[in-house]
Amino acid sequence: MPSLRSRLVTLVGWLALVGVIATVWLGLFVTPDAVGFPDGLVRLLYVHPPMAWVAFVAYGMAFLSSLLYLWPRTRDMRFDRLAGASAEVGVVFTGLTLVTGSLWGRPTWGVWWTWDPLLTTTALLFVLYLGYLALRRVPGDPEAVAGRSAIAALIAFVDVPVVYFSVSWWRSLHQAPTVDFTGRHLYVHGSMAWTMLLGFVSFTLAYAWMTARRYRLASLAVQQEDEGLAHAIAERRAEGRVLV
Amino acid sequence: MLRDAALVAGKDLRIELRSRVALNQVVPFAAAVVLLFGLALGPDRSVLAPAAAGLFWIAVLLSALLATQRSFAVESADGARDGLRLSGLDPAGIFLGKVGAVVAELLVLEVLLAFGVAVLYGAHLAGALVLLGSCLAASIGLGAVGIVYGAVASGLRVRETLLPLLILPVAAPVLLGATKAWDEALRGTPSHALGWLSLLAVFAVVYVAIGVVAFGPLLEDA
Amino acid sequence: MLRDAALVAGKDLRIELRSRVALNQVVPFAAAVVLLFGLALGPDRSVLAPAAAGLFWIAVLLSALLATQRSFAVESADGARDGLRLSGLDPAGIFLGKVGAVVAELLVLEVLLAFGVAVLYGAHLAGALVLLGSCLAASIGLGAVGIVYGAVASGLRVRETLLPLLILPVAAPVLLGATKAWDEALRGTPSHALGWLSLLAVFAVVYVAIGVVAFGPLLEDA
Amino acid sequence: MAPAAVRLREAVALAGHFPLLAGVSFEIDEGEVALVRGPNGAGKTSLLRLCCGLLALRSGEGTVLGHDLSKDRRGVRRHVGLLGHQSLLYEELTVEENLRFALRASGSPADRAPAAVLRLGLTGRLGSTPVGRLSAGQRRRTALAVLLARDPGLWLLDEPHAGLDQEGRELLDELVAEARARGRTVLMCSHEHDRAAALSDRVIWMVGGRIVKEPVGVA
Amino acid sequence: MAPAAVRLREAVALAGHFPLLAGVSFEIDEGEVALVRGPNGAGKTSLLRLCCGLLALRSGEGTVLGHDLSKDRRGVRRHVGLLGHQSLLYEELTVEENLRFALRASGSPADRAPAAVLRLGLTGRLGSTPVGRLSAGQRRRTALAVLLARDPGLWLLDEPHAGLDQEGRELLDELVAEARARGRTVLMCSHEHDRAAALSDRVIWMVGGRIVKEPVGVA
Ligand code: HEM
Ligand SMILES: Nc1ncnc2c1ncn2[C@@H]1O[C@H](COP(=O)(O)OP(=O)(O)OP(=O)(O)O)[C@@H](O)[C@H]1O
Ligand SMILES: Nc1ncnc2c1ncn2[C@@H]1O[C@H](COP(=O)(O)OP(=O)(O)OP(=O)(O)O)[C@@H](O)[C@H]1O
Ligand SMILES: [Mg+2]
Ligand SMILES: [Mg+2]
Repeated sequence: MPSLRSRLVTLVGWLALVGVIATVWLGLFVTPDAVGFPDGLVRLLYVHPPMAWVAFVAYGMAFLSSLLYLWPRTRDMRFDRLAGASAEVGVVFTGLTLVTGSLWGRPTWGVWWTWDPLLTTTALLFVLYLGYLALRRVPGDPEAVAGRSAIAALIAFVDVPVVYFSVSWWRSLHQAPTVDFTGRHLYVHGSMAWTMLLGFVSFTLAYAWMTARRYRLASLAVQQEDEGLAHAIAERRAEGRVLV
Repeated sequence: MLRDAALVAGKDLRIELRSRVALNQVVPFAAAVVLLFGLALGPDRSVLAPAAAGLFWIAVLLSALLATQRSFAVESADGARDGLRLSGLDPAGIFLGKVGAVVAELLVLEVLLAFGVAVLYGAHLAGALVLLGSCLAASIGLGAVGIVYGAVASGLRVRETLLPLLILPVAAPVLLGATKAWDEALRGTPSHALGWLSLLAVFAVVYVAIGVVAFGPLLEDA
Repeated sequence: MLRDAALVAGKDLRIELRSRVALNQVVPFAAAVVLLFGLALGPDRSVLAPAAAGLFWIAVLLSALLATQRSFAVESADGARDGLRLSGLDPAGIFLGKVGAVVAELLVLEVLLAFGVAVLYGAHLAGALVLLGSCLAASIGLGAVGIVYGAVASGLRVRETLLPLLILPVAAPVLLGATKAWDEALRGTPSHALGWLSLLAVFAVVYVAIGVVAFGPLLEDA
Repeated sequence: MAPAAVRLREAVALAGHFPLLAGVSFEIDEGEVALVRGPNGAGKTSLLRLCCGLLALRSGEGTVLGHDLSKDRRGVRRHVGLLGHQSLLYEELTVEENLRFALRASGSPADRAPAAVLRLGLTGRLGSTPVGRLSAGQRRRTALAVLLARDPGLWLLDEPHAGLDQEGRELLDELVAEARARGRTVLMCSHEHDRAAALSDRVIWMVGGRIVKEPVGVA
Repeated sequence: MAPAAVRLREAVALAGHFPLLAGVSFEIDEGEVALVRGPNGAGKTSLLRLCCGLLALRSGEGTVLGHDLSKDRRGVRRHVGLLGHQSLLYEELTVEENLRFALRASGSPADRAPAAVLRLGLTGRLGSTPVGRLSAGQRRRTALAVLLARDPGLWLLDEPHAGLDQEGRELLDELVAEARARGRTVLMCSHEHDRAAALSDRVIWMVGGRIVKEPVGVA
């Protein structure tokens, strides 16, 4: 009999799936074309910003759970697992943001990539959390790994707002360089607004589902280890006998 | 805590004075970075002139990386973590002491390296203040991040490769802020640099604060 | 000699496959270098577009540095030189084996990193051949220089700082040649790149030759 | 009743998934000299590392000189000295500088340094030699000098005789006996059983990460 | 007359300006087991490092198994095996992989590995453990297994007993005796004189980087 929690996760998964399908359908067939965008490319509006948003949410969650892990009263390995799971999903969505952004940039700007500060810092964020994941993968005592990863997550996340502030600052100083986020001045109305909202909600649900699944997987691995531990201890305690 | 910091900084600087690694190896390395990368990015002046500040700060960033690695290499090699943990010193003190030593080394490096750049571009006095201020703030920020991650990576067999990967992306705001501040100062509009300068200061404060708080758990956790 | 080289390369690559350091740490590091330079040099396209090849090769150069450090870190840490000397292997074989392993790692890195660049600039097929050729030649050159100096620095307490200083200036011609070759290839004039390509090939041959000859005395001398 | 200097209850410590210590319980009284014996890989070094707070307790309980091993590892470390396989000295600094730094770092009076240096025969040229240039035994002597000068409440000695010459071994025995007379507790592991057993009040046998009553096999 | 396995004449070796060896002359015949004794810092480790070609001869002459120490250090190294303070193994590779690599590198038949592993008790879990995770004694045993499998003409043992447990010590003694029976030459230094002297044909006393007739002080 699946537990209440796992049923909830399954429900969230289905909702996310339906939501994403609905977003795509609305985006492709219902919402109008916008002026200034070559054939229907505005439709990326319904997936690209939600993906970027989800990435931030994921990193924020990794930050929060790392903080909770480090705080002595709430120290718990579950927060460590949550941080890892969330950061992993965040990296996936940062990657998707980069890909959809590039796909969008090619027709709108004529290039796949440009050294716009926002783009560059998004890519840096991607690498930053790849580093965090690499650190997590370095083997060691679980608590030691959790401790150092948590601190790395703190530092990494402090970077996120700083980078984004400095980017807006940069813009105000320089005026927008050769690149202009046309989309930012887009007048969003009616069905477009609803579709965008739906996009945000369903991608957030997708995030929740993925993180929960990843967390569950990590928990299972730990559980397996814990069960293995009794065996390992028994084996270790028997070492002497073998030696005789 | 401050007594411990002074003790650690004194020890690190004494080792540095004796081995002269910063002066004989890191400074030439920084110079090589500026020259080489200038070359690689094109001998075209139109490319290089606006990029001078950027190059300078990249060289500083890479040198900070080396200084951090060195800072943990002088701790008893593979036993660095064990040694620091058994020393009985206050972790926050260790952190501040090591940051202090690295910042001192970086400042010397920056002065030497900047001398050339500043002379070439004839910065004004007001500019010089901004240059100095951003050097100080940026060095503290880099030093703090470096020492925290240095402790994270110390004792791991993969530290040579892990440490650069960890430090580089996090240092991006410092690089950005310092480059911009220098840009403005060199261009003769130091007042525009104040925003960037405060960004650097915020950054330095935040990272030093994180380091002071986090260094304990970092060393404690087995 | 070749048997020894295969043995050493096999051992190094086996360690690499087990630890995945090159893939999980060096590749993201290279990406971080590219991005940071992009940030430091400013969003101005006129600066960056012609510098793309330079950026790529700077990232490769710094990654080669890490790969070299790693290549000697996996030898028995402080005893790296002693271990290699007592192994009974032909020094030239050790050299070729270690270079082979580093080159293999660098090539993987370059393919991953170049993929982006090549797509971004839509290089032609003729260009692709030049790109590949220069990757191969430059990697061999960088690997050879790196391993020679890695052996020089191995066992020294200051290797973390000395090695970058030694490698950087010597790698300058490789950096320059590879950047030029890529520039031409990306600009759609691969035929102009042939001169640079042969420069790279000459360097690779010369450095490998020096390494094969010098590695023995280098290890011998206490 | 005097409080136990070291008290472990079902202590488990892991390295990855491997149980270094698989449930260890014992007590050492203050002022006692205890010798841990057992075959290679028994977990002796792990036990000492646990007792100085370098290894985390995965389950079970432990106190060292009244400090809890799970909650107050810093407190533990301040009152414990380890002479381990690695000497944990600064290679670039001289013997005297190392000693001075260690004493100041642990808040011990600096005037104990000269006596310790003298006692271990590290005067003259050796005193001003960077530790990186010392021979294995001289380095060991330096680490021992640091321990002697700090004179912590609990001495943890991991194969202390290794590397020391004949005179050094006798000196070590004297130092342990004197520490005992001063009321210090000593927990030591050694494969030189004759010498070490003569020093000790008690022998603890280990094998397979746990404590056994009797020697097992040819330990 | 059988050729001397090791022959040194007024050998001087430096570290910087410091004379590690200040004029050492002696001969060891093939098949002999010689023990070097002396206080810490006497130059024993330096002597062994000279004999395996890791340390350069500054002046004087030396041959090892017929190879000249100044001209043919590679030749020397191929026929010599060192068990030193550092184990010189690859931490990331397992015991078996290390052994296989060492054998292939020195051109010895690979089929000797299983016997050596078995002899040193490194079978089962230990055989497939990365060397970086072994205990001090297990690591030492691995280094010894490499030496045994290579079975070079000259065995250089630098405090070989250190870190080995009781059984390991006895095993080492057996291995040395067997090597001697096979005609190998052994040059060893050790502070465990009783055990080491029982193994040896001859004792060489050192102090201050040179050889002395009689023990000086409490060496
Ligand atoms: C590789 C290229 C791109 C990357 C890495 C990227 C990244 C991002 C990120 C991180 C955000 C969230 C920023 C924020 O909320 O402040 C975002 C939002 C957005 N992006 Fe992109 N983007 C890329 C290309 C594009 C292109 C080509 C367009 C359209 C022409 C575009 C349109 C938008 C819009 C409309 C938003 C939402 C506006 C907002 O919330 O401020 N992006 N993008
Ligand atoms: N690089 C160096 N510079 C100066 N002196 C050195 C250097 N290396 C070693 N020494 C000195 O050389 C002497 C001999 O060292 P060696 O390691 O050979 O001694 P040993 O007989 O093996 O001693 P132990 O019994 O302690 O192992 C020591 O006094 C040491 O201080
Ligand atoms: N990181 C690790 N992963 C797995 N096993 C480990 C690890 N570290 C140590 N071990 C194992 O733990 C066991 C105990 O090691 P420990 O160093 O405590 O032994 P010891 O009693 O000190 O042995 P010795 O007499 O050889 O010094 C050994 O079998 C070793 O292989
Ligand atoms: Mg041990
Ligand atoms: Mg010695």
